[in-house]
Amino acid sequence: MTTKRSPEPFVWLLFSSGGMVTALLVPVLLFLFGVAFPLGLLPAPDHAYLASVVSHPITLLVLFGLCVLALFHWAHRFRYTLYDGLQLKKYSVPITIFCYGGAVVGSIIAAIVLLRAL
Amino acid sequence: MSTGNAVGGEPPLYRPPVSLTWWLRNPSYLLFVLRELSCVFIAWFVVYLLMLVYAVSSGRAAYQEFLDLSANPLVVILNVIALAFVVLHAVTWFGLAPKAMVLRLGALRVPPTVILAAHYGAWLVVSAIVAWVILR
Amino acid sequence: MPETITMEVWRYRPEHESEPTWDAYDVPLRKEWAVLDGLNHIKDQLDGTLSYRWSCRMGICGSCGMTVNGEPKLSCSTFLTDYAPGPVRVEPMRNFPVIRDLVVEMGDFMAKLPAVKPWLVSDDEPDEDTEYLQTPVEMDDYKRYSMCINCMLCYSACPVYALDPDFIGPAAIALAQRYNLDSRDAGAEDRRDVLASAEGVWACTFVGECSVVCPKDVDPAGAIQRYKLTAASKAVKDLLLPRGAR
Amino acid sequence: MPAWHNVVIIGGGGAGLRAAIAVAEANPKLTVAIVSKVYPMRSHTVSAEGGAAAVAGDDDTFDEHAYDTVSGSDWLCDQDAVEAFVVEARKELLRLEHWGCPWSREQDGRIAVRAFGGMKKKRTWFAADKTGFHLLHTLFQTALSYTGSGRRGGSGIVRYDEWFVTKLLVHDGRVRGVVAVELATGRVETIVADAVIVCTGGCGRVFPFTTNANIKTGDGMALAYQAGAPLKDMEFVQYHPTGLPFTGILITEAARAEGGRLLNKDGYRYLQDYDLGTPTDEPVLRSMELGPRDRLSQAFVHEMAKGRTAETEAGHVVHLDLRHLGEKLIDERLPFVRELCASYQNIDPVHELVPVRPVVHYMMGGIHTDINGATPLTGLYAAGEVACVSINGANRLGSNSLPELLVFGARAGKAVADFVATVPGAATAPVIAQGRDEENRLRRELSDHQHSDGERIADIRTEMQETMEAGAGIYRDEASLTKALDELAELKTRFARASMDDASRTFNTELIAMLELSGMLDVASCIVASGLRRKESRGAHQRTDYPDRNDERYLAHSVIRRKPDGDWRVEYLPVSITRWPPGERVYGR
Ligand SMILES: Cc1cc2nc3c(=O)[nH]c(=O)nc-3n(C[C@H](O)[C@H](O)[C@H](O)COP(=O)(O)OP(=O)(O)OC[C@H]3O[C@@H](n4cnc5c(N)ncnc54)[C@H](O)[C@@H]3O)c2cc1C
Ligand code: SF4
Ligand code: F3S
Ligand code: FES
Repeated sequence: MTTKRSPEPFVWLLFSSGGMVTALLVPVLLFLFGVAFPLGLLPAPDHAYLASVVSHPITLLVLFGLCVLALFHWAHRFRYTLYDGLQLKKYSVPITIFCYGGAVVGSIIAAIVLLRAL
Repeated sequence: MSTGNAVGGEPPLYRPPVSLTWWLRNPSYLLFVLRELSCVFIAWFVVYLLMLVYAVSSGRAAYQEFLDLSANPLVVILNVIALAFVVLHAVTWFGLAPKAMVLRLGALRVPPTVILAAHYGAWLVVSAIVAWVILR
Repeated sequence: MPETITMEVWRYRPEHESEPTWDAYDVPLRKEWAVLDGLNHIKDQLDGTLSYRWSCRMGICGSCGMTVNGEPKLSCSTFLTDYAPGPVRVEPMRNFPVIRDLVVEMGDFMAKLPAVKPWLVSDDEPDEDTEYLQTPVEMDDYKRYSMCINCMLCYSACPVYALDPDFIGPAAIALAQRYNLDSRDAGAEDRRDVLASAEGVWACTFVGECSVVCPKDVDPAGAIQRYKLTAASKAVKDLLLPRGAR
Repeated sequence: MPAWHNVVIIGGGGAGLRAAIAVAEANPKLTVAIVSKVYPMRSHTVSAEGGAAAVAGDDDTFDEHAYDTVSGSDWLCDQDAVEAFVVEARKELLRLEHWGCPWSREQDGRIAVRAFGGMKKKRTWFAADKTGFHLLHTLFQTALSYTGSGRRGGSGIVRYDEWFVTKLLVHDGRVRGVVAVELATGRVETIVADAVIVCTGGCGRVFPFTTNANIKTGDGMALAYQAGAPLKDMEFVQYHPTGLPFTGILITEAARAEGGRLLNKDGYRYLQDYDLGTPTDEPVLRSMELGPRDRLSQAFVHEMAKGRTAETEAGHVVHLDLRHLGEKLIDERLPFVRELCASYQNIDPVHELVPVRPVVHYMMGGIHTDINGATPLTGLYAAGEVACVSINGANRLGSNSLPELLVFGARAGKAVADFVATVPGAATAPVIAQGRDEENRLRRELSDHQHSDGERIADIRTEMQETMEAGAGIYRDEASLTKALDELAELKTRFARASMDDASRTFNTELIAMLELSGMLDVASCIVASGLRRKESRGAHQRTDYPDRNDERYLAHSVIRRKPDGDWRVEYLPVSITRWPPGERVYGR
């Protein structure tokens, strides 16, 4: 059956894992780096310490997972937002390519950036 | 079972049009659309995070440049909005989790409130660990 | 409490007009009166041409779904006094073609329902003098999904159904899950092709309004979400395990 | 081109669906059509709450179920039918279980049973207090599998959803089809068939205050009567003792079976004054609140005469007390009762008394059939509440009706499958011609009533209902019945001149109401005429001028038949007695 081979369950799994990981991790990260440090609510960590944390393989692995899953989470949700919110389902092929293609490209970029930090 | 209803010269059905702004019709639809839009801010966060890592791995000066950029009022405003959306995402995500999950302990079904509480607990613990690692 | 309340009723008479109109009627406002009682008063005393469906007037037959002040409701268990001083706006359920006045065409659901095989599929039926054993705990797994009265309120609340009429929809999926989760049933594989298709669970973006408006607390949104998890793990298993080992 | 099916079933309620499945199972080659004025799952079976009776436990026997049914019926039922019924009831309920019905269970996984009025043993199977709902949806969903593409294959069951049958077509003394209107389009269609099964349910709506749904207008009884088939035991109309005032919504007998008590306005368990036993804390089978419905409803009338009922805006009431049962039991076993009380009476039975009064609930009489659902008119069968086999006699026991519609629905289905295999194909031309006549009649009716100087349909209906309550209520006598009969005759004349607002073809519910009222006036007349002839009191038929049962003259079924001139004739048929000679009905002792 065609349906059993549909990629939908896999992209949904990526979307869901992405949803969970981002829900757990992103609020605190965004709060610290996007709001608290810039506004001086908390002192920003100094470069040496942060570089040591960032270059740690475990950190990089976690960040890589976070980036990939978050991007696929975006891709899936954004695709449906365009379908439903803007009623663009008739353009589903280009939309699908744009969203998941974007996630793949983003993941590659993330890999490059993160490897550079190693 | 099939139905015997056949079509003939029947009076036309009225098909109500779906407006492009259907999601403004009711507050919960609006909330739904906002929730879905949170994904855009998650994508922004990935970009922001990669900029940070890139800066940190490029040396002290680049890191400082990043800090300056992040203190730009426009960027701060963007991040505050993004934070709001990300929190909306987290709250709705945890709120829906008990629906998909049915856990059993022996004969007892774990009540949805417990599952919900567990998610919030995990959120708290993860956030604490991340903050501890960064701020130590 | 005022003596009367104005009911604004959406009218569509295909033999006379090609666009819907509104008619307003004043009906007595009594504390026991449901919106349906108001409509019956109009039909019996004021205007015999108003058409709508109803039967049990006790919230169990599922005939009387309408849009009351913008919300999907069973008109027999929605009370006029809750809308005092009025006016109360009564429209047909949304997302369906309208046959006339408050009567919608629900043939689409009736055609989709058999596709999800909402009946017990069993490999070995017990002999005619014994029952399948099923403990209250096992029954609890599916009981909630068996409470659906097919009232269609969930369809009228679901924006995905409005946009994509091929979507199988909340109630039909909940009914499929009602059997999938029944310890006596062996038909989950048979239902999978349809449920796990693009028009099945994957079309749902978890708006959740279906569960909010459901008068019988069926929670179709939960049913769909649970099935997504099931379908996804099945798909992963299919991918990992060689055919023969499944 | 008219439609054709081997079998046409009118009605998609419990009886109709069961019959359709039985036909499809008996002979998969036959085509079966279900013609129903509402979508099958909207049928009134959906409202049944309490449960379905059949022998379940080891301590129970078929004979005991049969005896309770026979004595409950005041010996007016046919005992051969009852004996077959009790055996097959169990099979049918198990069958339903195999089809997925979510019967409530014991901890060990076996089916649970509860007590019910007039039953000496616990034998009422239940699905919480939504038994009819689960039963109907299970049947409907199972019926969906009997289709060309469904699992069970065969020629399949075809549905005409929201089609209203207006006439049975009879040619050469044999029923050959029906004429029906499609509600959505107003199209009139002749459906030719080798046999027709009427499963249209009861006629509670001829009374003003009823638990019955809007669709229960006795159409099938009127269709059969007009086609020349006799109606049996029409004088026996059951009042249920506990309906909510104003709406008439039923509070199931299960509420009393679980231990609910009836109190008058002084908080006194008044049933003890009416030979129904002595009050105990725990419910006792066949005693007090678990007495039969006729006796409980009659006790209410006496209590009201003594001035011991409470007066409300919606008339006199007594109180049903469930408070001592506790929240847990109520939520587990009577959740729908709590839901209904909250929604429609704005009270919580966990903490408050529930006001109740007797309300018209069920029709014991109906189309006269034999034990296989066959009527005296060749090719016409009937099952369910519309039929009178009879297992209910002068008073039906609660929870016997759901198994009845399964048992006799299945029997009728099998019998029809056999019948159509043997009958010769007959000419359809005269049948189609009759269908055309009916179509013309309907068109005439629609235009004849299109004027504005007549009375409203609804007003005539209301008057008919009041007439029935006043003349043929819980207690009747010669004078009240005669008066009612005269009034009904006058209403028929006025009805002929009534006016309608709606001239359109599309979903014209006023037209349907008009056709229903026309049938109800016939059914109401049959109830009153049969009641007038039965000069005794038995079960639900209580004549104040003849307060005693008279077995010598009236241990017999009344049968009313339409004469060609439009008048009627009442005759009597013997009751079949196999093992239980008439005795006294004893409760609470
Ligand atoms: C509130 C309530 C509670 C009850 N509780 C119990 C209980 O606990 N236990 C028990 O044993 N019994 C109970 N009963 C009785 C029992 O529910 C009914 O007797 C039984 O359901 C009748 O089923 P049926 O199949 O004969 O008819 P219905 O279910 O009434 O179906 C009639 C069908 O006929 C169709 N129809 C009618 N007229 C036409 C027409 N002109 N053209 C086309 N189609 C037509 C309708 O569309 C419908 O599909 C209860 C009854 C009520 C009112
Ligand atoms: S799931 Fe709920 S809202 Fe939807 S049809 Fe069933 S009862 Fe109605
Ligand atoms: S409202 Fe619709 S989108 Fe899904 S959760 Fe319910 S079916
Ligand atoms: S009339 Fe039956 S649900 Fe409202």
